[in-house]
Amino acid sequence: MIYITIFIAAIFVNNIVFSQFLGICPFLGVSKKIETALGMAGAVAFVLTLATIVTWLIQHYLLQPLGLNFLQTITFILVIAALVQLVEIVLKKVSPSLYQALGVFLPLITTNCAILGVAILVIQKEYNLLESTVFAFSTAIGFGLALILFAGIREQLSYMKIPKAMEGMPIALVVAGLLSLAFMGFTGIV
Amino acid sequence: MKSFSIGGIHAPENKLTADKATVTGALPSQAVVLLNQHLGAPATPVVAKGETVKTGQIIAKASGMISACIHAPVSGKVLKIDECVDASGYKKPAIYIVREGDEWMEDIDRTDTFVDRFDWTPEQIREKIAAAGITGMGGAGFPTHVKLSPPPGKKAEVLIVNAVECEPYLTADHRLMLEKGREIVMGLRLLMKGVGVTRGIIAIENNKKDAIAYMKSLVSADMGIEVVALKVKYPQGGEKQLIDAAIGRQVPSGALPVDVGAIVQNVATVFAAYEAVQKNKPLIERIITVTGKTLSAPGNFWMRLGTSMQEVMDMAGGLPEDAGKIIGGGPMMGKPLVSLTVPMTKGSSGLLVLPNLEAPRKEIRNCIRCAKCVDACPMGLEPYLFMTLTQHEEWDKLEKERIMDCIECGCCTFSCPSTRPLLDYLRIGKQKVGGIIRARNQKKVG
Amino acid sequence: MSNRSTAVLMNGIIKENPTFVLLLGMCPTLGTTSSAVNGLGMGLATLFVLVSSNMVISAVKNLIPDKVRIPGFIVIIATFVTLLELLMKAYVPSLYESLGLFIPLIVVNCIVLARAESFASKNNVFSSMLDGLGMGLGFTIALTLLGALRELLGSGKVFGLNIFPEQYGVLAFVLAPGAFIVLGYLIALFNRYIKKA
Amino acid sequence: MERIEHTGIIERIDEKHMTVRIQQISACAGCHAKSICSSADKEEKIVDIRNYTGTYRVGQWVRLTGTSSMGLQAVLLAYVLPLFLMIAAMYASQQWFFPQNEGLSALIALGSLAVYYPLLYLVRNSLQKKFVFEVSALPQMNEL
Amino acid sequence: MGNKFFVSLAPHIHGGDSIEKKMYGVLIALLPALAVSVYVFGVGALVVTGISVLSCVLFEYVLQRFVLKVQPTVTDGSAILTGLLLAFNLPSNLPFWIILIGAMAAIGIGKMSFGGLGNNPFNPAIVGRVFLLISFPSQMTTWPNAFERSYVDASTGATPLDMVKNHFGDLPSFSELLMGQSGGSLGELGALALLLGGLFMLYRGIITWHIPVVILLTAFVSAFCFSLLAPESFYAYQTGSSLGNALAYAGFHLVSGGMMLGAFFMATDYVTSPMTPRGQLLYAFGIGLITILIRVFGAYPEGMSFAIFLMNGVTPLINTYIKPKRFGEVRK
Amino acid sequence: MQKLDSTFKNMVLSLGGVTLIAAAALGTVYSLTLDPIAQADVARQEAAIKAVVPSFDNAPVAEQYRIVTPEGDSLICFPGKVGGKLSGVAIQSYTKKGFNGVIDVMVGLSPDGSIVDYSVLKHAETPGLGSKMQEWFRMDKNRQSILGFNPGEHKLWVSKDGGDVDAITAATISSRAFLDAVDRAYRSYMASLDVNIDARTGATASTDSIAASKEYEVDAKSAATIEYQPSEKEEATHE
Amino acid sequence: MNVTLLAILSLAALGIVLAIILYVTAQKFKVYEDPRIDEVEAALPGANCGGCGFAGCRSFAGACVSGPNPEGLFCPVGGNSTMAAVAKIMGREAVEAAPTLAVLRCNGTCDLRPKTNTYDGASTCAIAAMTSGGDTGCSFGCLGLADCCNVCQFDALHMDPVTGLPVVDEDKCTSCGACVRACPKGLFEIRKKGPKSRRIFVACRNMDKGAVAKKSCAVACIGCGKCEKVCEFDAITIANNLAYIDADACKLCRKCVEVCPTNAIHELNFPPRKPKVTAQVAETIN
Ligand SMILES: Cc1cc2nc3c(=O)[nH]c(=O)nc-3n(C[C@H](O)[C@H](O)[C@H](O)COP(=O)(O)O)c2cc1C
Ligand SMILES: Cc1cc2nc3c(=O)[nH]c(=O)nc-3n(C[C@H](O)[C@H](O)[C@H](O)COP(=O)(O)O)c2cc1C
Ligand SMILES: Cc1cc2nc3c(=O)[nH]c(=O)nc-3n(C[C@H](O)[C@H](O)[C@H](O)COP(=O)(O)O)c2cc1C
Ligand SMILES: Cc1cc2nc3c(=O)[nH]c(=O)nc-3n(C[C@H](O)[C@H](O)[C@H](O)CO)c2cc1C
Ligand code: SF4
Ligand code: SF4
Ligand code: SF4
Ligand code: SF4
Ligand code: FES
Repeated sequence: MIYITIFIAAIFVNNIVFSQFLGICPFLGVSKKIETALGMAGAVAFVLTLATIVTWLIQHYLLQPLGLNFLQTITFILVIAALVQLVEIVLKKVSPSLYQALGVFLPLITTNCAILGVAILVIQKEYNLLESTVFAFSTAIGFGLALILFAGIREQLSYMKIPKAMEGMPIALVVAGLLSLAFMGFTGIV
Repeated sequence: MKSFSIGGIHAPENKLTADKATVTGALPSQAVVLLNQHLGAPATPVVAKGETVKTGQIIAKASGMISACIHAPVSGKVLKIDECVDASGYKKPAIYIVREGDEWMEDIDRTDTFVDRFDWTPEQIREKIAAAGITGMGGAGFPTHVKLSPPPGKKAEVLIVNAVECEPYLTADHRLMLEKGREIVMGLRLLMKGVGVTRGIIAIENNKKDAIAYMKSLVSADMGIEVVALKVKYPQGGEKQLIDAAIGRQVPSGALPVDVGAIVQNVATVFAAYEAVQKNKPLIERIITVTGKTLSAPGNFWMRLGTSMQEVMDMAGGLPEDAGKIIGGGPMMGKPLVSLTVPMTKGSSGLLVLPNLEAPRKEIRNCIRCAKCVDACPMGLEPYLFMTLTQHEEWDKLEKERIMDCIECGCCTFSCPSTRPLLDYLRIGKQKVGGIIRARNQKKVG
Repeated sequence: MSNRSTAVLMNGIIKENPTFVLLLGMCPTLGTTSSAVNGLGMGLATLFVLVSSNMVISAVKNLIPDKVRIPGFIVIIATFVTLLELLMKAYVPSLYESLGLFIPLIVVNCIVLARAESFASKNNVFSSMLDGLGMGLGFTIALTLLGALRELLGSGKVFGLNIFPEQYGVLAFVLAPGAFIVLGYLIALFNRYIKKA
Repeated sequence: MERIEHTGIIERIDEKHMTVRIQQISACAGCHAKSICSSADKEEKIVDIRNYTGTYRVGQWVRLTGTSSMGLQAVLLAYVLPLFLMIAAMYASQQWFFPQNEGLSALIALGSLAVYYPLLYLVRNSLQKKFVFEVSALPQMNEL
Repeated sequence: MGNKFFVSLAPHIHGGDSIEKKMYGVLIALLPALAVSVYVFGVGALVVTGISVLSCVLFEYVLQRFVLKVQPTVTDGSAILTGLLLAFNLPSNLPFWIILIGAMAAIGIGKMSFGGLGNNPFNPAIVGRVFLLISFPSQMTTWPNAFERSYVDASTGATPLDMVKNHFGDLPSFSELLMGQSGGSLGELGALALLLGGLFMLYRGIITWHIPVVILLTAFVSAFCFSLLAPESFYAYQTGSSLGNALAYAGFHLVSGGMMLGAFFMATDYVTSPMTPRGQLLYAFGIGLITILIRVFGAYPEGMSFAIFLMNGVTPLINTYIKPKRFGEVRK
Repeated sequence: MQKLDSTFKNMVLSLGGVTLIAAAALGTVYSLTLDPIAQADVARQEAAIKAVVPSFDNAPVAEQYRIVTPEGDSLICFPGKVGGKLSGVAIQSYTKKGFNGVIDVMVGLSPDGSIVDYSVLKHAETPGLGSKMQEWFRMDKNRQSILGFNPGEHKLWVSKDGGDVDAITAATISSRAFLDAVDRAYRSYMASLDVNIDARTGATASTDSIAASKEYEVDAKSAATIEYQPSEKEEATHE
Repeated sequence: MNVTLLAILSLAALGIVLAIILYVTAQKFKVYEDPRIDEVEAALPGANCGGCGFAGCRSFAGACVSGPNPEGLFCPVGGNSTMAAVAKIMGREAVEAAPTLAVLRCNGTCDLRPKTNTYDGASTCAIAAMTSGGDTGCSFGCLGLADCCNVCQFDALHMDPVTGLPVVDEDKCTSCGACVRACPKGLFEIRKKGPKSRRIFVACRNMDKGAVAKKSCAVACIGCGKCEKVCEFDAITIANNLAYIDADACKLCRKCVEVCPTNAIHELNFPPRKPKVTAQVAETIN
């Protein structure tokens, strides 16, 4: 039950983009086309979950026992950066063609607030491992949902004549604002 | 009542001339015979400047697979072979004949007697049709003999006579059925024999009850022909829609009617086939409906091809004062004419004059995404999307959204509450995408 | 100040304003501007990290081989962020509370690393400091402006001072949607009037 | 299906196989902030092309075309499947095998990746057939 | 050459449909409901409607004329409609300045930012309503009682949905709900009058059945299921049997709150709903379900606006992936 | 100076060096700020306590202990004393029933359990609605104020549900939640008295107030095992 | 100090592990990129207009760097100065290309080419061209619906409301060729700029016979051949009733301009002539 609560809350009620304000850069940046958005969503979900598991381990088996909580930020960011590189190396080794197809399709997400943010959040919320994982995964789904909805709207808007001053980022932000307004409807659902 | 299954509209019918018996028009003083009155390669002239020709004499030969012969519609002297502005507004090659008298080729049977000879072989039928230069008279102008010889491996099962005349205003086919019913049935039987099918359907829209009754009275079960009444809905005359309505089969995207076993021919084509086979008469005249709400004497006229639209118009009492737009054909599919100097061709089924009040288009407004165009499209397409994609030059997407399926029926533009010129843009899109596809295919071949 | 210095400084404030032009560091921009004070606080915190990391990086740029450049920079930046965290916790705990998660996230704020990469690693310490200052000020100004505007529209106050009665405040502006919407219009205005000029 | 296009430069050609270097990773290419963005790396990517037709020379600029469905499939194989595997492994371990030991569960979850990717490695040949790019020459000035 | 004819490509005739015909058609369809709310709330209803419509039209005019610098198109009726529908979503005693803010949000943020009619991804009236709801929750959730027919100083009460949500009060009877004799926003009452308007629009071909019917159906079925699954946690009419209770509960949801207004008038907005019938079915299903989810589990007693708002956001995706039935598509 | 080449040795050395220095710097600053941070923490808590407990001359933060709630978890209790005599307690309570998540409230109770004051520590209620609880329940208007209430004698729930307190206009949910938090503090406190007359604090709970808490008897019993937990600094707040 | 020590140890360990990972990554991934590509790209105007025949400025930069021979590589937007800069980066000699410019080969202004119809369709030349030959008698001339102006990225084309023809702004035109591709009537030509920007060309594409052409437009080229005869440098050819002046052969002597009976030949940027001849033509075009 608690997992379902975490799941729903992270996707709808406290959507990472619309109410937590994390991962806004890729949200604004990789949302011009629906298909890239879809791909990005998948990639972020993986990296986010993986990074959360690893940082959770580090926090609970390294930092906390050693009393080095204050090194959280610096350790996490380094670990995440290394992790992403590692995944790249592995993928490249495993199947160069797969790796190529990815590279041509998506940018490499090294770090962004969403990943570091979630890693820190699960520590702050004192989630256990499974809760952390579910939270990370759900957050990523929430991110994907936001991204794909947003990409859909932006793709549609790209064919319309938007007032000059509002073109590009301003109108995208207004759309994001309105979506976040709509998401407020989920308040209290869990 | 049967009809096609997707989309369609019902425009005011305005069949002003439905009960006006056809009148044989005056012979023109000069005939301007365009060399490509059909789809495909223009015909090659076989007469020279100054030569004298007889009515019905061949003056240009088909050049290539898809092409058709052209015959002299009047007798007289070839004035010149030069260019002439046709309905597209551009200059096209044409043979100018100054009429002298009306002297016909001797082998043509000019009488009205009904001939019911039926001992032709299919080859003979097809040859005669090819020799008579018959092309589709329903609009597209596809050489009929080509259509009658389906590509190898494909087999036609049914021949459908397109007598729906779904365009508002036009009544040429309607009158033809009432006046030449017997000949049409005979023509159909000949065509069926020519392609080797045993089933024939004459499809007529329900706003021509008299024609339905009359045609029904002429066919009998042993001919394998049935007359089908269809609900009035535009564009029922579109080949794919008609097949759907008549036999309930949908021609898939990119396929030909024969792929579902059907061949469609316009009634006038069928009549022309009768005349070609039984009377040796090439296609040199046709019925044209001259109409318009403000015309003094609208009517249906037998006119020789090559007659200038000015003279055709004169038959109906001349151009009215308030003429705002002149259309060669019907109001949904017809071509706008820049002037009345344009000559008649094999496909000229109508000449319509819209008064000044109705002629201009309305202001273009934003698309309100009402989906009326989507609902109206008989091909299940999204015209609103095509227009924006064309404006943004997204040819790839247009192709993916199947713009090439558009039959240019105009239902979308007709329905749009924002009076957007959807079809205008669609045509650009089709042209560009078509070009891209052709280039790609060529590359593949080459 | 020399012309060049002014140019470097102004670059960050107007021409390449991180918020209005480059649209970087959007998360703190949106997440911490529910009031002018928070916006200012976040801006200053970022400014601190920008200036100090820019200076240090510019000073040690030759000691770090190219291929470990980025991680090296990250370590330096993260160090300053952690320093900042500790100091804020100790001396301005209430501000630290209200900025919350966004303080550690300064590490991943693109502006910081981007300036390290594209400016500090190529220029001398003084220019790098100026660059950090300019960028930081640009960011601070933008965040404060956004915060003040949202606070004003949302609760009738600016920096906690009542401008009009609170009951007329339009709450949506202090909530999440307001962040996006106000920023959207601010960028539109910026494009229209300032960037052109 | 929508196409993704890249321009790249031919690095090397063997018979029936060539290496093309593309310049900028897809989604970042059009980004206003690419010059200073750190979240996306700007390394160049090398793409191997097999079974191309036509004649090319080293150093020539060519257009690479793939479809975005290809990209999506790649994401599925590289990220989405292992993600689910990882979560499943963790759930199973926590729920059934080692409910008390979180550290172990985490390692098992990570370990599942160590199983997945080698599996992927085994099928790399069929992947190679799946993810193919088309090359086409870019118009040169004199051809215009 | 003489004559100068008009030259343009086929088709040369037009069906005569226009934006105005559609918009004013909807306006007419809304009149019965307006009459009911004036009957129930008196001047309050008129004042709120008047301010809302006027300010929407005014904002649209001013923004087009002076900010966007284009030819104003206020006569097309869409701004009037937005104003009217916005008013229908407000309590009848809302202070005028809040209405002005709502109109500004609807027209300014929701419509004109995107370039006006046809471009907006979200329903402007809903943008206005939700914006106000979030911004002025107390004013927006205190409604005058039925038959408190003044603009100011009406005594306030709960709406039927409130009562159901918070398990208190005497619910108005079904017939009262149908006839509009309950508290709530202007357009929340008189399910029958709204239905009448909806039927008029169906008859005139302004809307098709897909959206309203599926919304009502989905809402009914999902409310019924919830109530049946956990009878004790839902409060509505007591009929004796749990099946009867569930039916009553589901039925209650159909005729209360913004269900009718939303289903017939707001979810059907052309601009923000999907283009194809199949897409519309999916869209309507989403609205019905989300509405009930929010009503049942969410913090807000009413979920219609949010549901439409959210599904507006999904509409572009629906349009991208759900295509009309193509002619000739394989079917046996 | 020439830029270092990217050799393996250089890379490891350089990155190792950078991290070394960084760690040293951080470690130092960490040690230096350890005390100020702890002090800031205490100061913050003390401020909150001061706001809700009349006056004290002891160090409540240092003397904090945990009391068990009827639900089985624990709250932190800060005893305020004047001259060693209990002047009141501040109890850090919470509720999960808020409109938007958890609400933390510091509740000040007099030794007999009546409400002295309260202060909302953390909440995510809607500004302008739920957020009004900071002032609402201490305003002497209608039946809003809960100050001076003895929950044993008053019905500490909203009038809509038949209680003695008027809910915040249009924010009944938040009001219910808030009162739930206050109530939890009260019940836990009373239960702690019930079970164990606290020798440490030197307070003698009046029999009245214990009698008044009869309603909670069942709860109190279930929470009978109270543990004293000399608090540790690290274990600061309840999340 | 315990904590500090621990911190130092763990972080340094982390740092070293990271360094190793990165080292490996770097070995595997980094490819040598010719730094000159960046330099060249920086030297290019960055319009990404495609005028060079490549997909964008960077593609072009790549081609410049990698291509064995610089022939055929020219950025029309940046022109010779840019190419010189590029050549410098590459350590090569710049190949000078004669500066060019777009010219409009139609002179049928509203007053010289009477309307015969009212075009009523969508306002783009592409559709108008599809509908009919245009709303004047000349089916070769400008349709006046500004497709060309809309594609010009450099703001170099504007419709003149009086003449109804687009006007090329000589200072802004980069000869990117977008207009050439956009005009459905093929009215633009990228032409040598000529010394002092002086050019002579036939501002007409009408291929009708003389009489017909003359009837529809007062300044149409009627293919009379007078210019061809008068040209001493064989720069003029006549085909399909239309004269064409080869810019390379033309020596700018201006004789043809004088003899053209319909003023179809334009001369640009010449000093005013002794009164007498066609001052009016020069006006209408500029
Ligand atoms: C939208 C549309 C409407 C058409 N309407 C008719 C019509 O009313 N009558 C007709 O004979 N052909 C009509 N056609 C042409 C038919 O599709 C088809 O070309 C013709 O019936 C074939 O016969 P034909 O070769 O004898 O002309 C229409 C075509 C289209 C695309
Ligand atoms: C993390 C990240 C952030 C990005 N930020 C932006 C951005 O803020 N704005 C932008 O236009 N593109 C940004 N991009 C690039 C976009 O993903 C995308 O490539 C770009 O919008 C081009 O799309 P197009 O090919 O459809 O033009 C970003 C990319 C990444 C990976
Ligand atoms: C945007 C918005 C925010 C709200 N925030 C709160 C809140 O923070 N606390 C609360 O109790 N009710 C809040 N409500 C109101 C609840 O939805 C619900 O209507 C109310 O609590 C019912 O109580 P009432 O009987 O006092 O109106 C909010 C409503 C809206 C529209
Ligand atoms: C059937 C129908 C329903 C409409 N519903 C709404 C509505 O709910 N809200 C609104 O602002 N406008 C509505 N409009 C008007 C118009 O479509 C709307 O203002 C546009 O969204 C503005 O671009 C409606 C129009 C029609 C024809
Ligand atoms: S013209 Fe084409 S798109 Fe429009 S309705 Fe007809 S078939 Fe559909
Ligand atoms: S009919 Fe017109 S307004 Fe409606 S969707 Fe189609 S193009 Fe848009
Ligand atoms: S006028 Fe033509 S060639 Fe010149 S810049 Fe504009 S589009 Fe390019
Ligand atoms: S020059 Fe060509 S593109 Fe330009 S307005 Fe004339 S016809 Fe149109
Ligand atoms: S600041 Fe860039 S993703 Fe958050």
